[in-house]
Amino acid sequence: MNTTMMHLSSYQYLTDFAYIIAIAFFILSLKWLSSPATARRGVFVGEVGAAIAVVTTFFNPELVQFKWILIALLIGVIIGIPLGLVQMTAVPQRTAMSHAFGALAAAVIGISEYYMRIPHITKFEMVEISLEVIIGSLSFTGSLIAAGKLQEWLPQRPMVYKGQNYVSFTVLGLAVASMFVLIFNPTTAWFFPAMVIISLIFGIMLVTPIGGADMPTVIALLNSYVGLTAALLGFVLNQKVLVVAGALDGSSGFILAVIMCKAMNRSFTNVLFGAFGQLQVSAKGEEEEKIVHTASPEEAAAILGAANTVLVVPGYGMAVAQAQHKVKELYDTLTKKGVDVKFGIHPVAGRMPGHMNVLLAEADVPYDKLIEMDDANGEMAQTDVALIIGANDVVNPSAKTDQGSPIYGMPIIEVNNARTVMVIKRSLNPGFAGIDNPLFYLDNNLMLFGDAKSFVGNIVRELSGAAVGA
Amino acid sequence: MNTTMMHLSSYQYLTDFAYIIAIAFFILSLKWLSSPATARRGVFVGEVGAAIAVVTTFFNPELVQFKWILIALLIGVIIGIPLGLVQMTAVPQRTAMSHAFGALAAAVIGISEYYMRIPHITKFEMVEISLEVIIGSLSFTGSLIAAGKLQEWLPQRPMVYKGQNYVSFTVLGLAVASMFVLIFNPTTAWFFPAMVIISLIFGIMLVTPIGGADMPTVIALLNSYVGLTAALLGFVLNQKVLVVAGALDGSSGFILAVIMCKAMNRSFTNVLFGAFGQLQVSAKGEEEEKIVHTASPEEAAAILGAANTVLVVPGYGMAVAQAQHKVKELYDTLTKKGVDVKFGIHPVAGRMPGHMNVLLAEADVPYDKLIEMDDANGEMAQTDVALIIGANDVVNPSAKTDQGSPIYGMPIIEVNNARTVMVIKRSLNPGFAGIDNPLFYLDNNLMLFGDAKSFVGNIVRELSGAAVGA
Amino acid sequence: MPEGFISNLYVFVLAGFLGFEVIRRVSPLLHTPLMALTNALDAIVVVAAIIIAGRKGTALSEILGAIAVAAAFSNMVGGFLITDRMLRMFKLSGRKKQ
Amino acid sequence: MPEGFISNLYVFVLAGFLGFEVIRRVSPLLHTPLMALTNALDAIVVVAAIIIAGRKGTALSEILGAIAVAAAFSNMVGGFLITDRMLRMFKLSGRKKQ
Ligand SMILES: NC(=O)c1ccc[n+]([C@@H]2O[C@H](COP(=O)([O-])OP(=O)(O)OC[C@H]3O[C@@H](n4cnc5c(N)ncnc54)[C@H](OP(=O)(O)O)[C@@H]3O)[C@@H](O)[C@H]2O)c1
Ligand SMILES: NC(=O)c1ccc[n+]([C@@H]2O[C@H](COP(=O)([O-])OP(=O)(O)OC[C@H]3O[C@@H](n4cnc5c(N)ncnc54)[C@H](OP(=O)(O)O)[C@@H]3O)[C@@H](O)[C@H]2O)c1
Repeated sequence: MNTTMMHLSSYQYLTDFAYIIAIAFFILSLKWLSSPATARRGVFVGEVGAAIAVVTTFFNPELVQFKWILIALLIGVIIGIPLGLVQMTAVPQRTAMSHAFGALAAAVIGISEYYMRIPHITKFEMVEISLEVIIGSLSFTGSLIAAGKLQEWLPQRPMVYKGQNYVSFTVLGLAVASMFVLIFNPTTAWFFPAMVIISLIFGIMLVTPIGGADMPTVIALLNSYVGLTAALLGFVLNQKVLVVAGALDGSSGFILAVIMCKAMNRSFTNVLFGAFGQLQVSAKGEEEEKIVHTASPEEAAAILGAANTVLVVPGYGMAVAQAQHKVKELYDTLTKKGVDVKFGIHPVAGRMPGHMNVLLAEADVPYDKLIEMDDANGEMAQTDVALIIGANDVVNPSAKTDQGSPIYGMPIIEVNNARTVMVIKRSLNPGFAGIDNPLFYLDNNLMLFGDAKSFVGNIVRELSGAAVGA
Repeated sequence: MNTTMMHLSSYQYLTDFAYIIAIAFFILSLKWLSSPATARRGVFVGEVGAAIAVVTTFFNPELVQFKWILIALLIGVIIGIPLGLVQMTAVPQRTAMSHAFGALAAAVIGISEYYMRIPHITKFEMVEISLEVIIGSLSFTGSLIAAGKLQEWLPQRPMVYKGQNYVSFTVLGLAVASMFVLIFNPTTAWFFPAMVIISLIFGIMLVTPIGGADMPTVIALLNSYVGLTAALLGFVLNQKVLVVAGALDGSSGFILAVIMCKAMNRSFTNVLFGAFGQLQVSAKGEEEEKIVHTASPEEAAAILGAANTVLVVPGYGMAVAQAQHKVKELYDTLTKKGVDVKFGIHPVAGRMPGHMNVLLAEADVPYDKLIEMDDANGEMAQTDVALIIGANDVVNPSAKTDQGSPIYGMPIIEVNNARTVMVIKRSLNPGFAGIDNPLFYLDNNLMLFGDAKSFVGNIVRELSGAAVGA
Repeated sequence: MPEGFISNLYVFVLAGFLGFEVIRRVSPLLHTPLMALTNALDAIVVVAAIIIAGRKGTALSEILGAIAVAAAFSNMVGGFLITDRMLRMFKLSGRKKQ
Repeated sequence: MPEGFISNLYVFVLAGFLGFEVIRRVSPLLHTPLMALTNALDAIVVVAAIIIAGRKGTALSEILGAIAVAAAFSNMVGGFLITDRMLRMFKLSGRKKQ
């Protein structure tokens, strides 16, 4: 008995130090992610930190059986590797799935702790465990629904009915009420599973009404919930490594959500309860005949070939069409001709933060050619051609000019200030925000109607053909 | 007894929360110091945090007598207010004094803890207390010596003798040896006072040999030691508020020391053990006749009045001469004439980080006119006149060109690239680094010999007189 | 209040501030890898899961523990893997070097 | 190891990283006030000094505690005072406003 105690306490110091080292490595990992030059070193140091923590845990003298652990780890590897190898276009739903897994892990540990501790559980512990389990459970189902919407297994459109918010909050109220019952009578046993189930249902009700296009913000918010759950679990288990990792993860999700909301000029409440994209009161009353100029791939190629500076503004359409590799070919062809090509990346272009950067990096576009919105706007006056590829809202000038527009005040890439503007998309249909884009009717704008991938491919063929012909 | 226990434990929660709030406020305080626009809010929130912590402490049920506390607080106010009202030129020595006070407070608490705890003291506690007391004591005397040198009560020059570093480290070794004796026999009582006294002596020996001009770096390093002492005291007393405040203070001092060393292109070791400024092997061998152009206040005023853009580069001489108010008059006069005047601030101009900024701010020069070295160098080609006021090393072009120079590699403000350069100083004597400045012999350079304050005053009079006359 | 609550609160407050400072500096270029990486780091809950799954306990706690181990570890493996894959794709143009 | 050592170590590591991040961002314009402010914040050791001075103890501990209170509190008062004085001096030029 006494040797076990000794064993335990010296092991305890070992873990404590190992976990502190892991935490220091995690922080360095995030610090080094600040720039692409050091980011891979960041991942490496994060892996080392995680490995140190996991390996040390295996020597815990409390562990009496390893069979299930090893099987579970094996399952983790079997699920994790495919999740690490998904296509870049599937990254949003993959992220949602990993939030679901993270929330699941934290929630079931909380549940297990409850059953281990009753009936000797203090009120304070009961509060901690209940909060942890409620947030973990709702994040689990919420993330599953988000993943389903992004994978298009579930309808993308916001699904709402009248009085929905009241119903949802009543359900949440029930979960909180169960918590209070449990605090004063922790052993009224069926209240605990009830609380879990109600929370699971609430997660579904929270995310289902939100439109598929708002999922990125929802995912970032769920990310911060998952982090919060891990931190709460750290409080429950008195494990500081979880508190730190959870707080880091939580602040990351929160910051990303804030960045997205700011870039869309919307509030959290509006994202969560606004059912955006549903009731688009488009101001179509004053439908005048507007003139749209169009151009063919040959004409577009001629204009691009004659330019000195080209700014490409990619958007969600490029992702849908998987056009990034063709865009890279266009970049190569123009660069070879001596045209200076840059990419203006709007913070919410596409459907997740950094979406365009990852796709273009996948296609081998050098990242020093990807410039942020403000820099792009600064160079706009010197830009000969702005080529918009499948973007819409992020270049909509009514965000600057039309006070009545739902996106009024959202910062945009002001391509209308370039000498010539060309827009590749399939139609005049609106984008995510569901509103008309006056850019399309400007005199210096040419519409290039067609699928992004094939249209860009045609331009490249024209440019190369011309080069060969010449 | 039981009520006291209750009392104690509920008080404990109160303090814990109060201290956590104080810490959060301290962090905000430092965050808001990042820009002048929010900095005063930062001080306010820091004061609120400190007040919360101090007031809460007064309700500690362990406190049995208040008389000494109140008297001591009163003494603190009586000493603190004058220390808060010193002249801006006395800020370096004031800072050194406050490090001495901080180190003293932490060291005596450590000493008192030792005597409270013996003979029931574990090895681990003994290590913590000894380290805390050693670092605190040496920082105390070290800071006093630094203050004495800066106030010129002690000789500024580096005082060295052969084998000095060996002697110093033997003394430090003695302190560490006493610590080891105490770890194994904590009650061999006279070893503890011996350790304290040896540490006090070591602090004197550490700082005395360092030249007065290197004091700023030493002060920043002592700052980080004082922070470390406070953090160690937090470990001894298991008081996390001290751990956090100490770590913040310590990292601040450390970062400032690193910035200074980088800007001087020197290493810590060189500052601490190099006795810089002592043996200047000036390469005076190739003493050729060099031509120096000079100018009178009238001529200088005419050149300045005719310029479109003027960059003023202030240095230590401006501080010595207390010329900042005259410099402000010059700024006003020239600005009224439509001349664009900016101030190029080198990171180690003067004798402490931010020295020039504080002096010029004191004289009401708007801080958006104070630009950093890199920006100043970027604008140099468009600068008509660079006016150097009591600076020398920070504009010495041999840092760029002369590989043999002791300051080679140190970044400088490249005033030699301005159209005309004018240097106000009393002679051709070298500055802090003790080396000659080839700038003075350039063809586009004019020396304005004289005291900074009176010379600038004369220029102002000329300019205003001319204005009145015109 | 349970053991360690106050020190956990200190740690939470400090880590929250720190996360805020560090993550605010992450280049927008890398926001997608950031989400993947924080996911992988958060999967450190696996260390708690291992103990729940492996220590003496009820059948329920062993099963729940094993579920948690599998879920968290799949995040850890998958998260690091995809982050590194994404970052490998970011390249500078030939001319410039950092 | 004494009570709380590990949690203090966590706090120390996190506060060190945080200090590094926050202080690196302080404008060089304000490096002198920064030194004064961190001094004032560090003077929070006064709370420990008050307890040493006021609790039941030996004459020695009371005297040492009182010295510590006076030294630390003078730093707190003087540090905040001079920081604020310095910062009050920093003004923008008439034309620009932030
Ligand atoms: N990035 C984020 O994190 C995030 C998060 C939440 C919300 N959002 C929102 O998402 C929007 C993003 O703006 P965005 O400009 O990138 O996209 P967008 O405004 O949604 O517009 C995308 C455009 O691409 C076109 N398109 C679709 N498939 C195409 C194909 N195969 N070939 C060519 N074009 C195609 C569509 O026009 P056609 O149908 O005519 O082809 C559509 O108008 C913003 O409103 C933003 O607020 C972004
Ligand atoms: N700022 C910091 O934190 C810090 C810390 C450590 C070391 N240092 C060192 O300090 C130096 C600072 O450079 P610096 O260019 O500011 O100063 P400096 O190189 O020391 O030169 C100051 C010059 O001012 C002149 N001067 C002195 N009194 C004057 C008066 N009353 N009127 C007019 N001129 C007067 C002196 O020349 P005359 O005798 O001919 O008049 C002297 O050459 C650097 O070498 C730096 O590395 C700075």
